Amino acid sequence: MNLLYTDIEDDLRASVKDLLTDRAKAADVIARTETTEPYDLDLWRRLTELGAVSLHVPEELGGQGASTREVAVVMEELGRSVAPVPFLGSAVLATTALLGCKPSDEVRSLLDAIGSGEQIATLAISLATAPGSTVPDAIRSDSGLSGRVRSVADALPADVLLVPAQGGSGLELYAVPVAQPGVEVTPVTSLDLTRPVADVTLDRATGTLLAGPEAAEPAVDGALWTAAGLLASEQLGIAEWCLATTVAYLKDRHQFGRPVGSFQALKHRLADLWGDLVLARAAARNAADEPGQLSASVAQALCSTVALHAAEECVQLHGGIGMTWEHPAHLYLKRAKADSIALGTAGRHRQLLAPHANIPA
Amino acid sequence: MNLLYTDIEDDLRASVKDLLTDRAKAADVIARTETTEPYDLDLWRRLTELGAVSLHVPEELGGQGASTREVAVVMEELGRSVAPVPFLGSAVLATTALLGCKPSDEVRSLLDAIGSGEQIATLAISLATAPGSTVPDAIRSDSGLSGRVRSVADALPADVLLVPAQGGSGLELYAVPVAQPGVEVTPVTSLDLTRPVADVTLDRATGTLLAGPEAAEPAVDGALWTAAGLLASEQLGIAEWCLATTVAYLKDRHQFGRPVGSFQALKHRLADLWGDLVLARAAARNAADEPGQLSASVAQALCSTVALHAAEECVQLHGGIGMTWEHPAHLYLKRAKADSIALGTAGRHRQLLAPHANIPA
Amino acid sequence: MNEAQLRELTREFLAKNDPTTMDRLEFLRARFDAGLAWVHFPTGLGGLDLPREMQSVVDEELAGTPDNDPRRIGIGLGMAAPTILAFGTEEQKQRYLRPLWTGEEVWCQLFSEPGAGSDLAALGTRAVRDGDDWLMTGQKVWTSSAHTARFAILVARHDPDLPKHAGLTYFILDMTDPGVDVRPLRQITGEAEFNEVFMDNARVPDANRLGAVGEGWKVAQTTLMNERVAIGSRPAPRDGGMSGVVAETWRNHPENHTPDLHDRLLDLWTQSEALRLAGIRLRQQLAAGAPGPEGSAMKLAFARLAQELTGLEVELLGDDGLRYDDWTLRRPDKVDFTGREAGYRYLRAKGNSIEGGTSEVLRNIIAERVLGLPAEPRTDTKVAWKDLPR
Amino acid sequence: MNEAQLRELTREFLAKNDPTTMDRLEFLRARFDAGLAWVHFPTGLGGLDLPREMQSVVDEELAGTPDNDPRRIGIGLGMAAPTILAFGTEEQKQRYLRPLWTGEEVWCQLFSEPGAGSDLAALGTRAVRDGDDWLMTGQKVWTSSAHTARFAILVARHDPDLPKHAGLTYFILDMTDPGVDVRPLRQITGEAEFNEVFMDNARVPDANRLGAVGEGWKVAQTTLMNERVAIGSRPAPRDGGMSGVVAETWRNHPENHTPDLHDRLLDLWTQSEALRLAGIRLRQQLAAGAPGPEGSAMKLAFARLAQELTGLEVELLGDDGLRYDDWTLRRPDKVDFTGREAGYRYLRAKGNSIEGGTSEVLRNIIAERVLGLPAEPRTDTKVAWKDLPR
Repeated sequence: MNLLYTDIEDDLRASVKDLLTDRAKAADVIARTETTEPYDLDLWRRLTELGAVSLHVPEELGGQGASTREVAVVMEELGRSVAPVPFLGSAVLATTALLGCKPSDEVRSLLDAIGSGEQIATLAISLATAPGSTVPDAIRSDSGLSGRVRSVADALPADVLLVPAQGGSGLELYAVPVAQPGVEVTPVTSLDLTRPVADVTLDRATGTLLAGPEAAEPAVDGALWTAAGLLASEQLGIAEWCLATTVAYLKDRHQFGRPVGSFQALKHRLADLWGDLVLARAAARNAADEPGQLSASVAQALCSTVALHAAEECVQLHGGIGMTWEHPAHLYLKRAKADSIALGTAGRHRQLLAPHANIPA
Repeated sequence: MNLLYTDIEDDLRASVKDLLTDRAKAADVIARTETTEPYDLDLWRRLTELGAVSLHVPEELGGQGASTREVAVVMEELGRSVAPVPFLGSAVLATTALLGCKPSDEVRSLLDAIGSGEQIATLAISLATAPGSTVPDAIRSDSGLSGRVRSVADALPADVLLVPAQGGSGLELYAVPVAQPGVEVTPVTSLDLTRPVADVTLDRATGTLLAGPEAAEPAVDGALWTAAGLLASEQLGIAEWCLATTVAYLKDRHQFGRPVGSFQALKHRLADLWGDLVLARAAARNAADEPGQLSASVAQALCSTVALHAAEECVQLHGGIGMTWEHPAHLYLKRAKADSIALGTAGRHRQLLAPHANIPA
Repeated sequence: MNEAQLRELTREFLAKNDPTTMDRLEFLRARFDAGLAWVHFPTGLGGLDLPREMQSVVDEELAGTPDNDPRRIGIGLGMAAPTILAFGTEEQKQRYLRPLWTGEEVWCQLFSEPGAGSDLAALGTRAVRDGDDWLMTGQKVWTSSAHTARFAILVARHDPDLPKHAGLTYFILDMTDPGVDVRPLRQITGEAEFNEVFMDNARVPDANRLGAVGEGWKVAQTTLMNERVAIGSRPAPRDGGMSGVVAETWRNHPENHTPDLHDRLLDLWTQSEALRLAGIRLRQQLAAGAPGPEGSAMKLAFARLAQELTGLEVELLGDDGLRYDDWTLRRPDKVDFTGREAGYRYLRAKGNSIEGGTSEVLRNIIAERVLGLPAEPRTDTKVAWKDLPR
Repeated sequence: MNEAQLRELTREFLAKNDPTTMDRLEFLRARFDAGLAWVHFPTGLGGLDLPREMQSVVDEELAGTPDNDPRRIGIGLGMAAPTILAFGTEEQKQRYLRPLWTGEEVWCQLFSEPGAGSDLAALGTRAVRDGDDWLMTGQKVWTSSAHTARFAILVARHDPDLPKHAGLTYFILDMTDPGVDVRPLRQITGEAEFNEVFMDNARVPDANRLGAVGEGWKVAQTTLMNERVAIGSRPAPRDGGMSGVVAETWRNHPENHTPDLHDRLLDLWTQSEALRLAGIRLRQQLAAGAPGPEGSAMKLAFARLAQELTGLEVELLGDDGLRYDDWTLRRPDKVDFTGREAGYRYLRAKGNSIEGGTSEVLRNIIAERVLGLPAEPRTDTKVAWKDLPR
């Protein structure tokens, strides 16, 4: 078990951070949210050039041969910048689901295309789905793929959807190109401005079978577990931004002739928040280092709450300015709130921990 | 609905407060806890002389003809002083159970004896019992009363036990004199030093039937509901003492050349506590004014938590001194903790509120 | 005048002024002139010098008649009017109170500034004397109704060399002055309930000064005290507030029920019920002539519960909680928690612990004024305003 | 010396000193003399001038041999020893460290006073020079082991006319001095883990001064820093701490399970697991030579979780939660959370947020030293101690 950051991870973080500092400035991110291009695909291309989009893909499958530890570092930085890129959908959910399939030619070529940025993919499942539950079967595969999935993350810029569909003898997983008449991706006005969800409707769409009943369910559920564990790192990044930004503001802002940050009640709240972050960081690193149900649920139950609390404190302690559209705090609040629903709420994950903790209801 | 205190109630409070200020000084209360006489029966006699022990007993049954509103005022003051008297057992639980029975000669003479202080009574049921649940049937009435009840409040000084017992055709309620071979009241080392519990063992004891199957269950359950509602006023008194004592201490105590009470983090915690008390007072008064399941559960769910939180803050904000045996804070902590279990925890009462709030599980 | 007499008077008024045939505004003006606008105001200024509680008699009798849309003109009614009454000259009272009450002239409040929020007395908008006038220059923020207002109550600094509280003066500003520029201030909800107001040598006749030069802080205290009262004493039926809204969402989404949400919702419902009871109790105290400081506790609890309840609602919605109804920049007249969806309620409720005094400042006030805890050492009250660190 | 060489040395020592035949104390003395007591101490003082981490090699090799009962002499090992090492004269080091480590001489710490808890530098115990000696007069409190201790580390005020931090000097006090009176201090648990210590002209030779006159605050900082490190870095297996105890109680009482207790327990279990992981992470940081301030967060979380878990346990016990095991005034050698019942754990845990620095002081430290937030205005650091308000 290694809960620290390796030198390689520090280097990776530095590259990603450089890029984001340069290309995902708060004012630009806010401005983009109301344009017709909510995703920054140019930034996405640059991330793929860094190799950041295929980190936990083995080298023999064309990836970087790293692990979820490195993916987590990227997630932290993306959380810290709330950059509008389809990382969760394409590099985490879709990629991990593909890694759970038999490495057929289709799987290999899709992994290649995703990692290179040539194609963007996502898993066509509601972002609110908790791992460990039965994979929803909104789509059926008899006579073409048909059905509707709501609130899919990163579907808007996707070229390919990985669609779990109910077939005659169980769940199947298909790769479905978006550019066909039977596929409709409807934008949804989303709480999270920088990772909007979309609804996916399939009407006798065609797709390539990636996994049959024996492999589809574990591939999809495994992707959800991995994503839940990694989401904790994004939440850590969000919380760190919120704490750092609030501390900086309170050092600078004066009221009553003193820096506001010298008022003890606020100091204690920030100290508590910092303390929460110490625990959250350990939990998030553990989920990245030893991916699994226990580590993911501990990390989600904790980091989900800590990120939301940090964002709420950030807004409150900024006073009026934190309530404005022009200050970026709201982007983090909205992301943190959406993340607290994504891939299982903290309450669901606590319930999922009951058997691990041997604490039956 | 009147949530204020009437002039009559203010007068009653003043008399009780005078008495308690005089006869229940903290150091004496602490000293008594480890003697062989944990109850102050002389103080009890004086309370009966004030008429404080038969307040909600109608005049035609020899009582003061007041209501639970006045009982609640006495509970507040007893909470504020943690005086070791059997008020909850004798004046609330036993008296209310008797008021729920048909006013037979036995019932009338028991009410007389309790109100005058000639006899002390309690309801032989675990103090941890929540109202609204099935009354436990630990005692059976075939061939004498036999069985065992654990953790009975105010059983130690009791002359008479009101015993719910399972008879052939349902629950019955008996008056059982303690002074007989078949009754054993075993002292229990209790968390609450000023209202210790005791275990009651009956072995073919004799008693007078007060209510048969048609009336016993509602009489006992009604007593539990009333007691739960009134306990909220005791909890209010506890919380008020804890806040006032902490505020006074922090004004006086200096650290870093300043009164500790000028430190903002502590000020904010005390302000929040005061805010909790505003809500708790409204809820407790409502339970006293309109006794019932809804008002009692709201009051218990709230005041139970507020009193415990106030006592915990009191100990913490007194620093080291609050951790000592010689400072009375621990008496309030222990009472508040025991009260948080007594007559249903806050969590149980929240569940009991679900149908009233139309919030099904 | 006793209650029965007031009731009689009101009925006579209604007999003479038939709202079904009369022009709405004429009816309101007549009501004002009859002293039935706010009976606790002086006779001749819309009132009858009666106790405030007796207003309910009038309101009962006039129920169903055209009203002055109090939510639209809340700042005028709740803040400007009591201040003008307390500090205005006779001319000011005669000029402003009637159209204020009838709603013909909307008022707004120019207090907060980007650099002076909780620390209102630090404000920097300058008032420079120019003959019989004053010239105002500065920036105000969080101004609701500024875009519909005809007048503003304004606190400005007439002397930066005095200590912060001493250098303030209070004015009535004509919002149509060319030196006034109102810009929408967009919030995290997407809409712009509030405005920023920029003043560049906006002109105010000295006759529109409220209170003496240098008395601005004292006058502003009167205004703010009335704001707190207004917020703290709202009545509500059980489940009439946010707890009812969220309980309804709960009932509509059984598929998302979990034990933890159930317990949290019941907890918040219980606290909301206690808050409602505390409101009833406070109104009973007021009726008994024994007002207390409980309104501050209620504002704290209201903000906290609104935030926790709406947060729970969004979480409870799961899939739907990821959605939002509308980010369009709109300029609503009034806040509407129930006309929008859960995400809006959640975001808007964040303002509840900031607007009308932050929860942090409220805790200071409770600690010092209610509990009597000692103030923190102050370093900013004796020095000239211009020398303060900022 | 590398790891392998140290392991070899330890094995040689063990070959020469057979603990199964040797007197326990003789064995410990020999171990000290061999430099295997604390390898990061200097050669000749029980150590070998090695990095602290290498102690684990020795401990592995000597596992199962008689130890010095570290919990009984924790204050000596954790606080007195590093301070003596840092500030002691050669004579002091030679005289005190060996019997301290072997446990022949128990140490206690005389810092806190009734009037100086969080504000340690305000302490008032007087040290008055008397020829080659000092005479100590004052009252100390919260002293564990005072009744078993031979020596105490003591901070006292040699000059009340200096500002509070400047007037302090640090001493070693012989607890058998007739001027020293130790009285048990009973806690809310019923027992007396701690003592009050009264000094009435207790005599300390100037040779037992640690550090220069007036350097007491600086020396005390060294002591306290070591206390914080000691508390923050305890290792624990999953469920090895309070969460495991309470989870076991949960499993044993299915009759009292409710949804709210279940969710709360799972929440506390989760946080405890994260705290355990944070401990592992902190030890990895230390091993990597990059210590951080995370120990403070862990102490805060430890106290909070211990309190919430034990509070939940008592509630969960229902009927049994109304009971207590024993109120007798006892004088335990060490705290034992698991040897007692739930009520004891609940009450004892209240001390976790007070002892070793209150949670409030810890939050100040985190805010200022970790987050770099500005200090509050101070009024007590420049004036003479005797003129401070108290």
